[in-house]
Amino acid sequence: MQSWAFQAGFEDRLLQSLRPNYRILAPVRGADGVGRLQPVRRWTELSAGTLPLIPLKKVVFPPHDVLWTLLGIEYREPAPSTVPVALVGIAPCDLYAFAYLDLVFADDPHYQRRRQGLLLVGSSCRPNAECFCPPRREPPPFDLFLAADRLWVGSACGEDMLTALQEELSSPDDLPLPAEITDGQQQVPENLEQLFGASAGLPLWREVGERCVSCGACSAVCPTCYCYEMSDEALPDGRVNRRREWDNCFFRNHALVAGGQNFRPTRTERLRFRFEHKMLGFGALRGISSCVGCGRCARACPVDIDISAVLASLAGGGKP
Amino acid sequence: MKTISLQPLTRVEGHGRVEMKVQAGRLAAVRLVITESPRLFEGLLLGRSWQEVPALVSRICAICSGVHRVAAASALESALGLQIPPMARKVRALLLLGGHIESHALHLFCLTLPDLAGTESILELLRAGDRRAREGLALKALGNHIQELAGGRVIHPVNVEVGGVVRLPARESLEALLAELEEWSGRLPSLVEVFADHRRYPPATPALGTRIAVDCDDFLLTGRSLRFSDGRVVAGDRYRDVLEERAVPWSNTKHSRTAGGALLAGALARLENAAGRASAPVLPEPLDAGIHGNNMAQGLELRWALREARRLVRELLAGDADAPVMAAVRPGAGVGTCVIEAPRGLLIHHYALDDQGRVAAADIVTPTAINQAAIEAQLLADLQGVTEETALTDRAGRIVRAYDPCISCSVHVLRR
Amino acid sequence: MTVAFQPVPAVIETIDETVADNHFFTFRLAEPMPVAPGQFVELSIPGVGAFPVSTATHSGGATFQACIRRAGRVTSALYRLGEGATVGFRGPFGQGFPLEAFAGRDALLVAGGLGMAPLRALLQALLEERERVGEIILLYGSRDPDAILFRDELEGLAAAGTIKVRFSVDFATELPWSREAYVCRIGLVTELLRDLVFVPTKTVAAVCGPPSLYGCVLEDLARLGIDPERIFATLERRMQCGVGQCCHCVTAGVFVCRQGPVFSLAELRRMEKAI
Amino acid sequence: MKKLRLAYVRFTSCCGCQLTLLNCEEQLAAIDEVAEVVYFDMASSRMDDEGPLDVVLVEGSISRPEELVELLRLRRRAEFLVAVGACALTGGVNVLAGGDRIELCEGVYGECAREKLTFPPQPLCRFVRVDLQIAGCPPERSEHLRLLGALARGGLPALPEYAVCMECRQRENLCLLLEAKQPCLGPVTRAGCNALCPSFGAICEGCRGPVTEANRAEESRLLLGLGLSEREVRARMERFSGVSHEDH
Ligand SMILES: Cc1cc2nc3c(=O)[nH]c(=O)nc-3n(C[C@H](O)[C@H](O)[C@H](O)COP(=O)(O)OP(=O)(O)OC[C@H]3O[C@@H](n4cnc5c(N)ncnc54)[C@H](O)[C@@H]3O)c2cc1C
Ligand code: SF4
Ligand code: SF4
Ligand code: SF4
Repeated sequence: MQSWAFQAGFEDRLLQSLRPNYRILAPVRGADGVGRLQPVRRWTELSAGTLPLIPLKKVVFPPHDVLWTLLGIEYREPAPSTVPVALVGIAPCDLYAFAYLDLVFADDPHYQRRRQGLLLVGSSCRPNAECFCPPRREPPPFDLFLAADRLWVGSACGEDMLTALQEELSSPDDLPLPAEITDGQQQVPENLEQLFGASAGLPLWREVGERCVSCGACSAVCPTCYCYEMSDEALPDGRVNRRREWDNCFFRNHALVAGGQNFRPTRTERLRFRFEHKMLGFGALRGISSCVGCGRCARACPVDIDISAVLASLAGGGKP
Repeated sequence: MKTISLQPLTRVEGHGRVEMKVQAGRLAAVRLVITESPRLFEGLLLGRSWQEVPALVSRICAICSGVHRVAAASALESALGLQIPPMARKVRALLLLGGHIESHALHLFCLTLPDLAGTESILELLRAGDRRAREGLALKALGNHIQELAGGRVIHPVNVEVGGVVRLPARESLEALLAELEEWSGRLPSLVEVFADHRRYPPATPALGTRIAVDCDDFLLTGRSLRFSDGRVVAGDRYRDVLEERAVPWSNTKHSRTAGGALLAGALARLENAAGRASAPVLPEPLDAGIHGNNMAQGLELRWALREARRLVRELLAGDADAPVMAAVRPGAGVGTCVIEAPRGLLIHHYALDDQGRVAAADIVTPTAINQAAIEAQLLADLQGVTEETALTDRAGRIVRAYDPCISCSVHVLRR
Repeated sequence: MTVAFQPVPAVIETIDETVADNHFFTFRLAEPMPVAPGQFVELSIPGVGAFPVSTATHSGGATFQACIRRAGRVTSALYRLGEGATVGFRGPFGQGFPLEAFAGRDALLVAGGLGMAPLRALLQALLEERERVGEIILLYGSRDPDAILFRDELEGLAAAGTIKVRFSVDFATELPWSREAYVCRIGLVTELLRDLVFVPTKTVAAVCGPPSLYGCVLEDLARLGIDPERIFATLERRMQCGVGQCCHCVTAGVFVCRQGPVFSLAELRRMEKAI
Repeated sequence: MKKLRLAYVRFTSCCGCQLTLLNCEEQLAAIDEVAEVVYFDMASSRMDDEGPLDVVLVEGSISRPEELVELLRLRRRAEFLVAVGACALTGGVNVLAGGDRIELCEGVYGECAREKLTFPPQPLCRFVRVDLQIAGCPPERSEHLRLLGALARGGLPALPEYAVCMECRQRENLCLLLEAKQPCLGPVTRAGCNALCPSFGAICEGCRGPVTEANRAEESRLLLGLGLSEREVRARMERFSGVSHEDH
């Protein structure tokens, strides 16, 4: 992969060159300690490699997205935003999340409309005790990736970005991304599908099921959770908005149908469903784990339910 | 003898009716019957921790929820011997002003304006494109916006706790509010003009009742003592020495009176009692509208409240954003009283806490309970000579409305 | 293909109220939308919501016909709209019944309650090329005689000898009626299977009904000798998007809305908790 | 479109729900377009024509025989009866006044207590079928607007069935329970307010009542873990959960 060395101060000039054409968002840790995606002007404002509490999916798949508005008898698409977004200082796991969502929403016009204009500038991170990235075969999707004093080019668009900044760059080379990004920290058991299939009766699920309060935090903060609910908002002025809203497989009515039949009636079943989705994937994506190892869900869970611990427990025979 | 009854009372907050006994073509007796069910807040507060009180008492009444919450917190702070940080005091004052603006705008434009225009409700006025109705609603929205900023939510604000407030409003929102307030200052006088015109009100006798209001050096909604128009000034915590309460069989609200007879609380009483104070709005003289002068007074107070809110927002902006807003609370025994001005008049909260900080006694006196005797007397006085039945009920409704009564508050008079 | 979220407007053309709370609606669409038997659409009442519904007819797509039960919030709103009201359609979604599997074989259709609606579409498709299939047998259980859907039509087909029909009802105040061409019994639809004469190895079965029906019937059919690859059922799950995104319908990792709702018993056996 | 015939009535409560509708200042004119306000005594002097209603919104709990009679009458008149606010749904804070009601009444009214025939406040669902429950103390303006908008389109709106935390997280707030160690009731409280209080920085006091299948046991454990006494935990969790805790 094409890589260049850069000098001190390059990051700011990169931001400067992006500014005319992009709305630049980057993870910024607020005064309250919460990381959020926020507009930045200078590199020092951003907390590169920090994981914003609500992940990047909100940019391409907002929590409350209007799919259409009905005015009288006329359906209207939401007006596309004119300024494309550049996400800067993004940690590798959050970039990997895009790889997954891109597959899920390959045919989705609302996702694609936002995704196509998106510029991704990755940034290496320092994994901490709560992360557990799996090993990867492929590099994540990105346009540019910055690590220490080198950058990598991941797309034609990224390459274009550099033309104006050529003078700042030196020692071009064909290099892979730094190993710590692709090596990962946690091994996933080979026979996970089998382990999972045989796990239905294990005490593990009952135990976590009893603790879970169905608050939904874990899915809200998960960079690859994408269940949604469609709901209509009709207003007295006659407007109707059909909205796509983040849903959550923990909620009681996720698999409830009219008449009261619930296909996942207990919290235990719903919890197991979530882990099945995370670890094994659904539909055409069966076999692709969507857990990028960011550790957000464990941090956000009020009762300390931790997917990596669940995984370890599964591998170790299912003791809680 | 014939009883003419105005039922239900409409465009007031709460359920009640007016019963008028007509004898030989003359109005002989009037009763304000408050049918609203009592919610027995005393049974609810007794034994509960001091921490729970503010949130619970705000549920006494939605329109006055902010002032109830502030009153409870202040009374408990005085019971616990607490001083709250100055910035917290300002946030609370801003919340009260927001409530004042919202409540007065609601009363004047949604409840009273239809009387002046001869419609059933503000909806007809909006339909007809009435500018005053529209702008009055915008003013009401401004009051709500202030309450939201200072209180965290419009009704039953969450920002006020015993010891201070949870947080300061964000700087950007204060700045935006200031701009909004500036913009209003030009518009307001002409908007409330309609309420200052005494020809728009029915003929009236002078407003009855000894005026009672919180006494303070300047014109404010909070203070330490009570001032009567007969010249008496009484420390707030001695309120029981001067206010008597009497349950009456026909009403779920107890009557408050003073040795001198009926009492009048509210905007009119406030302005009359504060006459001569530097920043007190000045009532026109002579005031030919009787109790309807309360609407005029509310209009004047709106202008005052907007000015005052501007001052407070500037002070909050100038203040230290990192200054503490919550004092540490050491729970214990104590007795505390707060006298405060709700939009519709004097409100008193009084609590005794046991050594664990649990409520041992609670007493709340609300403005409408204070006004009830005056309302009945005023009805009797103003409606003498009115014989036609619809005129009688119509006029009675307007008189009751002039007090801006808050009936859901009134039935929660507590006494233990 | 990109997913379309905007509904195609449609007008309620007629409402047949023969069966209480299971009215038969005909909608006329602004753009044709051919829906194969077993497939479904999402019917929107803008401002209220949307729900999945199967086609009850095999038609060209200029109209859509469905039997819709008044089940909850959105379906009740539909009942409140009258003829002439505008609704919207998204679709068609899912995999329908594999019609080619019926070619040259006998067809055994087992319906419970509202499950008759999608099977009626299948039946129409089979009847369109009647000569391509052998015998067609319909077993149809309802709550009571008044709840039988398409009763006149089915009795007519039976009387003409085009298909064989057997009804069952859970309750009846009078003795069930039976004619030469068809019988009706009191009891569960499964009981109709007991003395049914048919050639299992030559038969393709299609079953549609409430989840409780599947619990007994599907494996019974297999035990009687029908190849599990040729026993089809449609699964009901909560559905919203219809395109394998929203995840409500997922069962054993499978998007029922997309890979189903029609599955063979062989497939269902591989899916944990499908039945 | 035919206008909805609408009434908004109130029983034992604080007026907050009705006031919330009046607080939709900017939308009042639009509301007037879709609804014919047949009865709403707080805002209008129009006399009830006693005719059939498309929808009646009911604020407050039932605590007097007259209120019960009126409620039953409204149920007969209205196609949809919508319970609005904590008092109507569970009894709200009204039910917290435990103890002997007669004694309490006498404490307040002395001699006159006997003439005031009231009983402990009850939620509407004790007496009538409720078609929709709009939670909150008070509920949000947006909920009133969505209700009227959906009714004008022929049906009832969908309401969230999950906990406040879901909304709170989406708003990217600092979690008061986890990070600030404050007794937030978000995990057991039904959403719909867009996490109003935590977004302001104040804990959720649970004013929208318990979410379906609320995990009360686990929430209690969390609150006890913050150092609250059992009595405090109970008091906080009961404030808006009404009399019955049958559902866990
Ligand atoms: C593939 C398929 C075909 C169907 N065909 C028919 C049919 O031909 N006729 C008919 O009457 N019914 C059919 N149903 C069932 C019908 O979709 C439900 O009765 C309907 O969704 C109930 O919606 P509601 O809003 O009235 O009920 P509520 O209980 O208020 O449901 C609220 C929402 O939940 C979802 N939901 C609830 N129940 C179901 C359900 N059973 N299946 C899917 N989503 C549900 C919907 O999005 C619905 O709008 C079918 C369901 C599926 C999955
Ligand atoms: S964050 Fe924890 S408690 Fe909340 S839904 Fe997820 S697993 Fe359950
Ligand atoms: S602050 Fe409260 S509502 Fe928000 S996530 Fe934390 S527990 Fe939930
Ligand atoms: S956050 Fe909690 S207390 Fe605040 S409005 Fe919402 S439900 Fe009520």
